Amino acid sequence: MTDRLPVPIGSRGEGPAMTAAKSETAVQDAATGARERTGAVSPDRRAPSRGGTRPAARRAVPRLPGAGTVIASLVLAVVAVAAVWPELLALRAPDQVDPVHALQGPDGAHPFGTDQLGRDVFSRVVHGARLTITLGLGSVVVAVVAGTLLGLLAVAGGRVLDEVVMRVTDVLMAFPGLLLALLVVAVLGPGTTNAMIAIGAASAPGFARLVRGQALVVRESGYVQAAVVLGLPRFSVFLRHVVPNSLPPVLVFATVHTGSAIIAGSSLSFLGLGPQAPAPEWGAMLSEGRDYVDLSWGLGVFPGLAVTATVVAINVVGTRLRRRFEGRTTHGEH
Amino acid sequence: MTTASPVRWLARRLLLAVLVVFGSATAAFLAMELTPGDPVRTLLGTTPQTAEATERIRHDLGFDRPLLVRYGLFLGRLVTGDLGTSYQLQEPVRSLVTGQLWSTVTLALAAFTLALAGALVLAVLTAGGRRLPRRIAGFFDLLTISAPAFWIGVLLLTVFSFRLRLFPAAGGTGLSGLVLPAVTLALSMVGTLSQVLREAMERSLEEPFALSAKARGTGLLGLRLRHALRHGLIPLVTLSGWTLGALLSGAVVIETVFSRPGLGRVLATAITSRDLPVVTGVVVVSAAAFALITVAVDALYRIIDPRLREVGT
Amino acid sequence: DTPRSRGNVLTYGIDQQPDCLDPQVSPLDVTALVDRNLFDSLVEMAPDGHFRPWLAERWSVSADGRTYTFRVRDGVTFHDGTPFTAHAVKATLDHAVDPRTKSQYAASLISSYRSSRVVDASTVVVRLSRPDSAFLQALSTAYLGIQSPTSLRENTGNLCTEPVGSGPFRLTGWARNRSLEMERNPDYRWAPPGARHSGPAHLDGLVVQFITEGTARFGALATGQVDAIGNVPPAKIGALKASGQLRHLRAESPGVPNTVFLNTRSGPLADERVRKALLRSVDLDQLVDTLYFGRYSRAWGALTPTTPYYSASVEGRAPYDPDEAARLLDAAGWTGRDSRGIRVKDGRPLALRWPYIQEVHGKMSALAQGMQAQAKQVGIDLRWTSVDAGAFIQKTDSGRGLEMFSASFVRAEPDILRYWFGSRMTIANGGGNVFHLDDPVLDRALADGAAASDPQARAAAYARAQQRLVDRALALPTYVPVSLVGTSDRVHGLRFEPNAYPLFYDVRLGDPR
Amino acid sequence: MANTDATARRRLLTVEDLRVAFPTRHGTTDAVRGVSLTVDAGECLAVVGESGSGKSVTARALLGLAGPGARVRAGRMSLHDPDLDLTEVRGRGWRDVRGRRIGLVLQDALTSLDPLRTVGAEVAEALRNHRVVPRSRLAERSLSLLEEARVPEPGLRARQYPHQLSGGLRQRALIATALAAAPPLLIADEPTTALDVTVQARILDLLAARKEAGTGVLLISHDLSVVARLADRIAVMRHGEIVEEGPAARLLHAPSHPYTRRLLEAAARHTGHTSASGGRDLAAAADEAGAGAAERPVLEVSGVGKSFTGPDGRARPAVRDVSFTLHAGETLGIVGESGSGKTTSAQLALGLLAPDTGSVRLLGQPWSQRPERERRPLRRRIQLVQQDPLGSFDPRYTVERIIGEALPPSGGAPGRGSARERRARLVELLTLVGLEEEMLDRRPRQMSGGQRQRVAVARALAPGPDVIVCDEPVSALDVSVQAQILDLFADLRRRLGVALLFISHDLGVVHHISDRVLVMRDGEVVESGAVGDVFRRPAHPYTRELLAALPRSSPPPAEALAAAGTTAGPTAHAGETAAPVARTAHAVGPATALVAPAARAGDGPADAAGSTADVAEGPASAVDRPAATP
Ligand SMILES: Nc1ncnc2c1ncn2[C@@H]1O[C@H](COP(=O)(O)OP(=O)(O)OP(=O)(O)O)[C@@H](O)[C@H]1O
Ligand SMILES: Nc1ncnc2c1ncn2[C@@H]1O[C@H](COP(=O)(O)OP(=O)(O)OP(=O)(O)O)[C@@H](O)[C@H]1O
Ligand SMILES: [Mg+2]
Ligand SMILES: [Mg+2]
Repeated sequence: MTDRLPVPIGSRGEGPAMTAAKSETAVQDAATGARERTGAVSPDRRAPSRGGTRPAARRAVPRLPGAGTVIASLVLAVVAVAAVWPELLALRAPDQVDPVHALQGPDGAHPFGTDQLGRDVFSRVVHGARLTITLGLGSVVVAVVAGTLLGLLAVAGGRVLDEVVMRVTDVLMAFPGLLLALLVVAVLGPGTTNAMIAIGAASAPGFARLVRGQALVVRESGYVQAAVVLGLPRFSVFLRHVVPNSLPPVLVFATVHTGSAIIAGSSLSFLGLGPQAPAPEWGAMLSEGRDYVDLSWGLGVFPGLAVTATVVAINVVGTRLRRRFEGRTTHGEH
Repeated sequence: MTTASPVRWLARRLLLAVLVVFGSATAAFLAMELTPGDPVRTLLGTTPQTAEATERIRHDLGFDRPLLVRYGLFLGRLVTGDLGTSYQLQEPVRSLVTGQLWSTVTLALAAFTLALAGALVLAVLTAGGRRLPRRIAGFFDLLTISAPAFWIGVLLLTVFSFRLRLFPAAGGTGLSGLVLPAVTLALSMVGTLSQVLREAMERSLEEPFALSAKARGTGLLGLRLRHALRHGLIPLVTLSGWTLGALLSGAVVIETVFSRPGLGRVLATAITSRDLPVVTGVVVVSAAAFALITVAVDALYRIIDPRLREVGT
Repeated sequence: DTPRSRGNVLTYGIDQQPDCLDPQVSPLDVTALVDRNLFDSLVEMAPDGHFRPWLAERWSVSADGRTYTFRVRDGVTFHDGTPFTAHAVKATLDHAVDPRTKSQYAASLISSYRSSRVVDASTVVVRLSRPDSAFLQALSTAYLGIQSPTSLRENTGNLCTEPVGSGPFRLTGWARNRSLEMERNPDYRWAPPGARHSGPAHLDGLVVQFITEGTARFGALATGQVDAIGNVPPAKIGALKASGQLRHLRAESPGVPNTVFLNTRSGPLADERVRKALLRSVDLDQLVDTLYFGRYSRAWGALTPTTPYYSASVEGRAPYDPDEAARLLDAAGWTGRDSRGIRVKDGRPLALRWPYIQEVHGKMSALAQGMQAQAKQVGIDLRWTSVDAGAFIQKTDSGRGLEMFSASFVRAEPDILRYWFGSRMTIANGGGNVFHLDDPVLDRALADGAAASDPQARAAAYARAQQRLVDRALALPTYVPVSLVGTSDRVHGLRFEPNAYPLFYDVRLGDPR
Repeated sequence: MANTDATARRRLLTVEDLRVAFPTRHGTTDAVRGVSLTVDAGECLAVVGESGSGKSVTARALLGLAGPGARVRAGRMSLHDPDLDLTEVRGRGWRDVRGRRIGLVLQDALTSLDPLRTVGAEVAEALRNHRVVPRSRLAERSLSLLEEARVPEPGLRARQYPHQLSGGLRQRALIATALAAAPPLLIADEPTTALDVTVQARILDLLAARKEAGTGVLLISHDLSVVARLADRIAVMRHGEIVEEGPAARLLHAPSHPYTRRLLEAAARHTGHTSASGGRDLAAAADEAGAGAAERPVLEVSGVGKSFTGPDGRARPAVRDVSFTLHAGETLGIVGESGSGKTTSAQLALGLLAPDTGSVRLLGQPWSQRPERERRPLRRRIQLVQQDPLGSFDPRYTVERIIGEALPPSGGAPGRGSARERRARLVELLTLVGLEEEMLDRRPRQMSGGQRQRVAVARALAPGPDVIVCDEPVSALDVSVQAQILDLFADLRRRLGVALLFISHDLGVVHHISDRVLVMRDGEVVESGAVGDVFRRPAHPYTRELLAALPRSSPPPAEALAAAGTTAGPTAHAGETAAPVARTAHAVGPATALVAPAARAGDGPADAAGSTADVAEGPASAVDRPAATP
């Protein structure tokens, strides 16, 4: 979280070997093993095993969604409703102060209690969904777009550009993410959009490496070779085959990454650099409420629970998506 | 071929590390340049100053020179290992950083060791095993991954320090002061580590060689310890490298919540007060730590995976 | 770290930490708090506002108020063994105004200082460029604590980290972000008259521990990790009182209360009616009472009640009155409303930009949000927005891009008003008049107050100034900052100096009583 | 050879009515449905059958390793002497069976040793698990086990990691681990599949030696010709059942079940039993089609060399001074073991790699020396069919787009008007490769392996090339599908007169399809010539070695064949009744199948059983070389 935010965990492209265009399978595995497993299969895997009896293929058979996935989907649905139409759930306006009733514990009128200004914590948590999710998703979008452009540039631009881009990402990755985000906020100023950019920028290098690794694998693939043999121009091969086939795993990883992005956003808010008051971002609520936790416990518990539940749900659903996807790409026979 | 390359390999990696360090310092320098507002006024703080005084300081700090000249001087100093003197604290950055390093390193190592131990135990006990323990461990992983560290910190502090008074509430210097922050940080990492480890172990347990080992009568625990664990170590080492690298440049939020000294907070303060030498100093140190960890990680790969010993770079 | 094991050493938890301990450099409160123990001043300010000898045995002021002659005390030695003489006074004052010192505060305290001349070892003559009735007060602050001339001469690079004074304690260690340690100066025999005892301090040592988080700081006190804390979070006062072993001490800070300074030059607030409406749209009584748990009081004027020459006549002048606020706004032409209920005039919403720096002003965020919510009721949009320090300073330096900003200023001297509101004290001139306020009536009153030496004349002049500020709604004072110190019941004899910083010289650790 | 005295032998294993089912999303898959078998000491029972027929599952079920979620039931499943009812074994109990009572050599030989542990450690693990020897003697015993498994330099090998060993060595080490605790019964699942022909032979020898030593061997393979060498009895599996079982000699000579016969056909084709007759046949056909054009060179490769920079910075030649000429309508085969530079040569020919030395000319024009932009217009004249059909398609594309991309931009009207023409052309191409129009909407994953490769061929044909380079186009396919695709190539060649550069490590396949052949080793061409000549009179020792290593079932005299066909009764255990003798009798046997590859049994002229006698005599041994590490 705090300091975990930077890395879209496990997305450091073809792994620690900072260079290595053609990475060894094991290195690839090291990278992919770190949570992403996006299906970057080493291209030169000979196929000694005929038929589909390799044990790995078994994982491909998608299971029915378990109870966990169902609950997670429900949580996400509630969060989505809160984000889209908070008035439906909230009891009052998120910024309605009522100093007389400040710091009350949870009761009928205030299910989660009130904060130091007498605002209804429940309503603020509900209204906070939009901001928190926007921040999380927005930063992922920033990261994916920037990372993808950078990664594709590296692959498309020839050796020199590739080397340059990779060194730049090395440098960016040597900056711990939260500190990179701090720097970006220092340059751009605090605020929701800038926080989004900051967190996005912090995870963009990871995505760039992921995209690059993926695109390199695709570029070595049989179908790209087939297209070259057909005499298609380089650029159109790149656009038609390399780009579209490099992206899906990245998008899948992005869903899983959304969770960490949300936590990162909340961490930034916690440091006062996220959305502006009185916006009820969950991290900011915890940050502002932390002095009053012993007076109104709801203030310290519910926003945290909201972040945690949302991120758990995103992880569960994202992981499931990822598994399905993996099943499809890496073990295509089924 | 197996033995000739390591030296070259190491040399190349160290060169790259140096490059990365310089790159990071440059990035920090540029970021500080891009930050809005007059750097001299900002570092003088919100208390107003007369124009002459400001100009005088501007001259003293060299801010009246062109950007390129300043960058050149900055690089020059960096090459000689001089990190400069803090504008704000008027103290050599080197001593400032070394002063904070200990606290950062102890916290990072303590938290990391805890997390690693936790992840190893969790993964080794559950990987490829029965459904229920795996589910429970998996849920625990998810929970720790998903709960923001600052929240865990506030909760732990409230319960164990304020209520139960088991641990000092703030900045404790001794072992007891390390417990809560280390546990908080460890909790925020253990889930990811154990998830990655377990997944990798389970993947390797599905490999033919694991089946082979079973076919020669190896039990599940033996299978995990002798075979799967090693395979799990590769992604674990990767992840550990980044985590530790990130930790070594300071855990700003945790340091804040627990009022602990550390590089992270020094850097955060320096960024807001435009204290360029401190910013670049901390960035250089953490980038160097990061780069060295990366080298160490790669070296570890080679130890763990004999196949990589021959691959080079 | 049990309290017993610390022996006769007091540990004090504080949220801020000094950047530089050279008193002439740093403007921070915490520097004054720490340096008061390390440095002595020429004069001491008594609670009633008059000045008593300290390192200066006596002094005289010339008729034109521009020459001060100090006769300094014998037998004082600095921590480094250097004897204290008139040379030290000159060295310190020259050091304060030397541009190389990069003084962020002390130099501006004695902006009237021109030069010093050492007549003999015990006599120094100080020349001012203008009469300055605040000069002695300035000298009484820790920011003009006298430094060892040897140290000033030879230790130039390390003045921040190795300050050498003559105070009751001397610095033994400073671990940044963690703590700062001082030990008793055994030779100390020159306590000011206001002290309760003479000779060395009772405590063997003093540790200042930096604990930024309010809750953690209180927790540290409650668990016995520290003996006393500053800035007790108001929310914890209840818990503090409930605990049998803890005490709390309180002193209102002198100077300018926490005040929202208003852009009187451009934007909506250039209209006096809008300013008055703003003042009446916020229920500060209720907000301050709720948010600070009854520990702080709201401020009515531009000086706090404990400041010398505070005029109580301003109290109650601009009470919470949303109806009146609405009438004033209507009159000013802000009659339209947008979808959020914000008033509109000529298609522009009544939005007041109020930037702040998280690290500096973050603690008043709750109050700002309360004001924001209340102002919204009458249709004013307060845009309380966090910005980077660089951007904030850029705005305040130029006076553009903002309608309000808040600040408070601790100084037991009414002349501080000139710093903020004097027409000459613009930023470029090293003052705090961000919005180039130019009110001749106010200027006159402030000039009179500064020049007069007769207390009654001063009181009259400053009363006029304070009233003028309220009448024209030139600022929005919010609350009176309070120095809230919590201690364990082992701590005895803790007092506040005039600027409301706690003094440790007289403190004794003993059995609970 | 026959197991006449089977009853006298000690019985090791009895399995009756073994059933294994896997629950899946669509209900359960019955992988094994009522298999019965026995194995005696010193006997080899071979289980053969196509991929997915349940061979491996049967084997694994015997060790309780059928798979997670597998439901295993059996009428009887027991080990003898001492008796142990395997159906009663639970949990930890299996650990005493695995390795101790039954040794299992898993199918994926190349990946069945832990890549992160030394070979010695893997062998020692088996010893340690069953406390065969005291700790102090583990190392020593490991070495002797490796030695028994005929691993040369066991001391060195034990310290090496699997990736440092060649496939054959790995397989032998794996066998050593399986034999470590001296189990009386050894199950070897496809022990030779992933291996080069030269290595195959030695593994089979090793197993034969174990058999001689009294170990019962359950050998699993999809390849009848491999098992022929070792098996005493053969059981043929299909769809989870044993369709035919009997003594090896009888089964090979007189199979009674049609499925068995198909397997035999495929096997025969696969191993290229007969002389060059097939090739000559096709060549003749091509001559007829191509008439005079035959001598026009379309692809001229002269003296090309290519090196790759290794990780240590040293250049390693992959191809050295390779020259050949491909004439219009001709098929040139390239054979050679893995890593010999076949693919690199192909890529050089295709202009996908630039040669370091030498040059390539296409259709009489310079090819390799030109920049890619100038090459592009000519690219359509030389096409590629790759080894892995699935990987050669963009997974997002439908067949229509896949082949459509390869069609030349429609000439006359560039607008939409040509859409119908294009589609007609696509259908035409599909028809040419034997696919229906409905395939156009399929995506790669929705087709079988054979269909995919047909689409790949159609794509290669679409631009109307003069040359098609086929890089291992059938080695990813099932034996039976292989035959179809090879037939397709032969057919196309006859009809279109395209020149083929046909690369394979499989001598049989190359023999079958080529006019001329190039034998490569270590990046160099060691021998070349007309396919018949090279196969009959190999000049280079390496070629001889390759040929000698071909597994073979003893070719039955034609009379014997006929006799077997008529006399052999149905011996199949399960389900299927034996096919009527009359239908199978008249043209059975590998030889027949070879001659008319395209045809179902019965179509071809029953010519030419005349034979591989000379092939059989090669230098029978050569030492394994460790696989070159990249
Ligand atoms: N763990 C499993 N879960 C589900 N189905 C399985 C599992 N293992 C094998 N099968 C299925 O059982 C059938 C038989 O598989 P098996 O591995 O025994 O085939 P095989 O005869 O060994 O084939 P090959 O020659 O390809 O190795 C196949 O359809 C396969 O997909
Ligand atoms: N891109 C490359 N970079 C480095 N070395 C390569 C590259 N491609 C091939 N090689 C090496 O060149 C040699 C010849 O490889 P090539 O792929 O041509 O062999 P092959 O005969 O096709 O083998 P296989 O039957 O296994 O496909 C091998 O040693 C291989 O490791
Ligand atoms: Mg099998
Ligand atoms: Mg090849």
